[in-house]
Amino acid sequence: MSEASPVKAYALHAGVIAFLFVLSFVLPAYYHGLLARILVLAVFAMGYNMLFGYVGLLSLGHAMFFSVGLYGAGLAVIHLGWSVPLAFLGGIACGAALAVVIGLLALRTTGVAFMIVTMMFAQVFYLVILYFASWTGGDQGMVVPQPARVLTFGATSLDLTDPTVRYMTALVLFSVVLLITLAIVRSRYGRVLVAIRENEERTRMLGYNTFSNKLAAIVVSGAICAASGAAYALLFGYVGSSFASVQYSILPLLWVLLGGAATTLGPLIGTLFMYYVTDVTSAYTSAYLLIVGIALIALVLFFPKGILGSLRQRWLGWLP
Amino acid sequence: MTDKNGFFDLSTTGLTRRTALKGLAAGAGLAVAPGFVRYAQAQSSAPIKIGFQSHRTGIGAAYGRWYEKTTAAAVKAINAAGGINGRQVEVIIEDDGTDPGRGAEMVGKFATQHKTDIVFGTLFSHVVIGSAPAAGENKMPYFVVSEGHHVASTKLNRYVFQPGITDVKSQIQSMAPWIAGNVGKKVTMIYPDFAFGYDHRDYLPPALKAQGADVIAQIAIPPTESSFTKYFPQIPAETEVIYHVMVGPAVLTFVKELGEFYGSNRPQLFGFIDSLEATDINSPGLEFLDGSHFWEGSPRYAQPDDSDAQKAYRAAVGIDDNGAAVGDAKDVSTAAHMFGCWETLYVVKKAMEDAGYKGPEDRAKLVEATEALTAFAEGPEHPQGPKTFNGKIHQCFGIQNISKVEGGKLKVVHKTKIEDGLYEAEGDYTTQAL
Amino acid sequence: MHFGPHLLLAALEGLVTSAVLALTALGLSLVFGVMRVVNVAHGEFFMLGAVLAWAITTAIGGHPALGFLAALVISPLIVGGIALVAERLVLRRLDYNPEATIVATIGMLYIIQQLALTFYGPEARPVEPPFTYRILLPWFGYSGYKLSVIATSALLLVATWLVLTRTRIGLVMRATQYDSETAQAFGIPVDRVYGGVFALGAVLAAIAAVLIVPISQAHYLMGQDPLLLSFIVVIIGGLGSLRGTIVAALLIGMSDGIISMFFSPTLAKIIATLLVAMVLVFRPQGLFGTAAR
Amino acid sequence: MTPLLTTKGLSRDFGGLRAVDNVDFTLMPGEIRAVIGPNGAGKTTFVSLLSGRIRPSGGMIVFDGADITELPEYARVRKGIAYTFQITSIYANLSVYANVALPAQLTQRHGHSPSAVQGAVMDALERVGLADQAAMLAGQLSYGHQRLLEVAMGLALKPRLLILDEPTQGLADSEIDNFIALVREIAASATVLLIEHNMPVVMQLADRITVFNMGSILAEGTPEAVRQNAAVQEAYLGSAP
Repeated sequence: MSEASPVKAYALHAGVIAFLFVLSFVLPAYYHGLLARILVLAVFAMGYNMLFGYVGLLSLGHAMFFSVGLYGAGLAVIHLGWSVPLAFLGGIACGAALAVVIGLLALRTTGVAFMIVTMMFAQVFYLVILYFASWTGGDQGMVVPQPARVLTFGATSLDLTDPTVRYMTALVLFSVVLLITLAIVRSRYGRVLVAIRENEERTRMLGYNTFSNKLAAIVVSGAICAASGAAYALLFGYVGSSFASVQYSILPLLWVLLGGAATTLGPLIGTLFMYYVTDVTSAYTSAYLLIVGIALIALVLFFPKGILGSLRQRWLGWLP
Repeated sequence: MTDKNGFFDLSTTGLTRRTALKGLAAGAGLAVAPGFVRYAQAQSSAPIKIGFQSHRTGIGAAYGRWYEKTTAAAVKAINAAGGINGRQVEVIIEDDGTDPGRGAEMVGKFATQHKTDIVFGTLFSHVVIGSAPAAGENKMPYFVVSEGHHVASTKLNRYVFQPGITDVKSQIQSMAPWIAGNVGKKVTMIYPDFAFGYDHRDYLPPALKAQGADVIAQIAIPPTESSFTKYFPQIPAETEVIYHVMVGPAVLTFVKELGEFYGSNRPQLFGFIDSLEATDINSPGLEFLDGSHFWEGSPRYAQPDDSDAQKAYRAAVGIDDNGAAVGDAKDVSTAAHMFGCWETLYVVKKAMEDAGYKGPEDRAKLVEATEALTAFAEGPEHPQGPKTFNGKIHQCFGIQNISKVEGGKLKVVHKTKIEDGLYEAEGDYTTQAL
Repeated sequence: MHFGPHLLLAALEGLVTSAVLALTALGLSLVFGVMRVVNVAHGEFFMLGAVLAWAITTAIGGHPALGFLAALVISPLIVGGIALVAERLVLRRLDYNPEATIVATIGMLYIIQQLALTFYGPEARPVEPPFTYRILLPWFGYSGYKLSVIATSALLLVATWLVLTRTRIGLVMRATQYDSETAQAFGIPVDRVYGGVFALGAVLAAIAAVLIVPISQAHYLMGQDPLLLSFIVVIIGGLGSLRGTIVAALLIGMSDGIISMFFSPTLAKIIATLLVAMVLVFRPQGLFGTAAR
Repeated sequence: MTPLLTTKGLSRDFGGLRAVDNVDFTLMPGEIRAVIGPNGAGKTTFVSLLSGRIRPSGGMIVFDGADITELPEYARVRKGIAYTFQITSIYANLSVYANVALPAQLTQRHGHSPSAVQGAVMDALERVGLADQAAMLAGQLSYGHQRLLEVAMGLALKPRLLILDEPTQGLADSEIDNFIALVREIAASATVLLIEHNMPVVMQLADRITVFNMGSILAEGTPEAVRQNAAVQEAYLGSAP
């Protein structure tokens, strides 16, 4: 199965990226702007999926990785005057560093304890943001000044606040992370991660250091989520503590479960679907949370493997 | 590739469906969404569309509802008097969930989907700050009714205005002389441990110092706290005044527990009514507040010396003499803040008329026209009182009320002067490009 | 205030927090222990209990004690009934799969919260305590009702303990918790036990909420903090350990009050959360549990 | 010739119970060694200590001249000690191919080409006769085939020592014959340590037999010698049902 039809898989991914590229020219302004945001958040979901979908580690604290990237990049611009690329890399580095620390501690636990420990570390991170309000802006957050949000290449400069530039930047980030995910999933390392999810002890007895592999997965996951957060700060110009709250730890879980855990495109589909449902229902009733709630229950009752997971199970076995 | 089309169909069908609905609405004159308030379209010209960013869900929901009521009343009054530039006003409401991320999305939605002329009405500071970049990027005039100091701090951008309600820094500054002169000179502050509280933490001590009074203790309480008694021992015994500014659903508990702690033998109390907005002052447990003082932006209870404008405003919004909804005495309004929605809309009207505003292409002119305003006279358009407006920092300054709790009502005992609350501008938005 | 009275006050406050927390967490712990279900909607059952208490006391009127007692009985029953329906309609059909139930209970959380917002409204509404008696200590006054909450909660915990250890129902529950397959083989209707336990968990949360609502008002978002704290208590106390849950509730409740005597409250919360996380990392079975099976 | 594996004073306690008691054991390269003994004699604990699944309470283990007592299990696997589980422990949700690819890619890490991994996987699957089922989900295999898959996973590690824990348990007689042939073939390239209850299998395969009883080695020798050993007979007849 895993060796089957790589051509089809690559073609599909290239097709999705091409399709998203074309969409930039045909979508009306509102959906264009919304999709740029969804692409950035889908990266967050992909980072989450790396750990939850492929390694089977259910974290309830990924808001901290998203927001460490958000603050890492945002505060570097606000307080240190860093340029956009430097701040972006800084955000990712913060995410990777935090992930190493959290991984070393949290991986001592498994199952429900892992869920709760990650949730508590995220809570600590959230409170730390509030505690250092003079630096972070506390619960109000801070604006990343518009003039600083420019990508400069020699003589040319790209204004990240321009809708097309923003969309294309988001698409580049999304595509790179999507292809990285695909490469990891199809690699030897990806096979080890899935093996850990399926049967950790057996994997150790086949010669793999499962702890270091899981740690590496957390770092990759944390770095991807931080990249999403950093991009969010730089593209949308706001850093705030609400992105570190429990809600933002649950959201990627929902997106991934909806789209299909352990599928490369599932995170995008899930994020898209969730935004779509919210957007449509909120136009008709302010009680859209009710409909989101019902949709969630219906999905787990009737499509327990998520949208792509169910497709893969029934028809498209080759889907990566 | 069929599967790919399959899942992207989601957005495309949605798109066509929405577009179709929009067409239907425009064609048949139907209201398709709640909050899509429509008025008889007598004019030949299209209505002016105001995007209302409302806290319908999330922690701000109690405020959002009254902000909507006041806005609806103001729009009704404006339309009845001929609208703005002869065009009717239409309000389109989107819920931001009291979340900054979603707030920014909604500003984008107003700009690109609803194509509103302005965005208006945000209360919670973090939503304002989170949405401000989106307003600036979309070059969308964004009129907030938040009372935070964020607009006047000039940390946001040229498209963000707060012309309908005085900011908290000014409010605090104008309270200090009265507190020092009438209540006591040794003040202990109790405030929420987040940005709203920090404004009080930072601005009150210097303001009191200037009046010869002192803050002798500052007690910050986390916003999620649901019980407060354990903090009270930190109040120094020599305290003459407890200055409290708690907000959120647990404030009633705060006052009740303070009552249990002190009994009748308490220091003087001075509070910001933010604590008890939308809450009946006669709720069980609040007897303890009798005789204490509150800041009020606009008085909740009808006062004997109310102007005709104030009376007309109260009638239009539908609140009775006790500040509750007409017909439902339990539904207490957020009177101290919501007047800002009314007044802001009239500022928008004035600025649009000054600018000769025709449509979104004139948004820059609207910004400049707003910045050119300097004062608003008391009257039906500004029932809370006269105000000055500083176009460089996009902030208005008005009088403040100090009310005493007497016999289960709030009675205004002092009105500050506008000058009491003026401070040095921290920057200048007008130097920014449009 | 001097250190001694300050400590006394912090301890009293801690006890009230602990008492309510113990009941709430016990509900979560039972569901968690017996069914292996992480009920994210547990806090919403708590909220529902408080909101219903407001509705019931308002409807009955008269002397506050009358309405309160009615609420104390009726509100948990309604909440339990709702939980039972949710369990039958959703959780059972998911076969109690851990991940699916998390998503489903998140869905329930949204639904219950939205319904409360729609029908009850966004305001915080007070419920009058059944009696108002202020106990006057030399250094400060204290609410008599709060002390009665501690006592009531203690009584209910003892009652629950008796049911769990001394009755057939308790035996059946413990057998199911220990090994549901074997229990099934011995003729225990595991399916019905699950339904009952889920309802019981919700009932305990609702009782806790009715007790606390005269102290801190009913509000549609009030379920979030109890959920988080209950999780912490259940984990620290060890899965399905009644004694552990109570000791952990005491520990968390008291430390919350006492740590905040020495540090700024936010810093106190950071330290406390970090400490609990470290306990979990280095003693994942909880402080009082035995190693996981 | 130097021994492939030796243990000195190897012990393991569980609570108050001494499951493995001061065992000195030597295994020569290339042999097929069977470990037998009554239930509870400590056989599985002993091989678990060798593979590193559990830690010894005392004593040392030397593999190929190096002390591996403190090495974690995955490092021992990389040194060439492969272990197949007594209770089948395959990845039921993955394909048969993926099950074997995991160990195969470990030994092919320097070849690094996907085709090298593929070759190693198919080679291992052909040796156990599962090549045709490569695309199936492992969980859908019959029990006997799952046992063979276990062995294939061990083979793909290209071990120097393959530990088989009751490999014929649950196999049909016809499958056992094939299995005996398979182990003989494996023994050409690896040392085999076999825990087995099925005496005919042991007698056919083993070069030498080690008999465990009560956590210690009761006897050791050629099949013939062990069969004649009075102590062994007593242990078996005394405890066997």
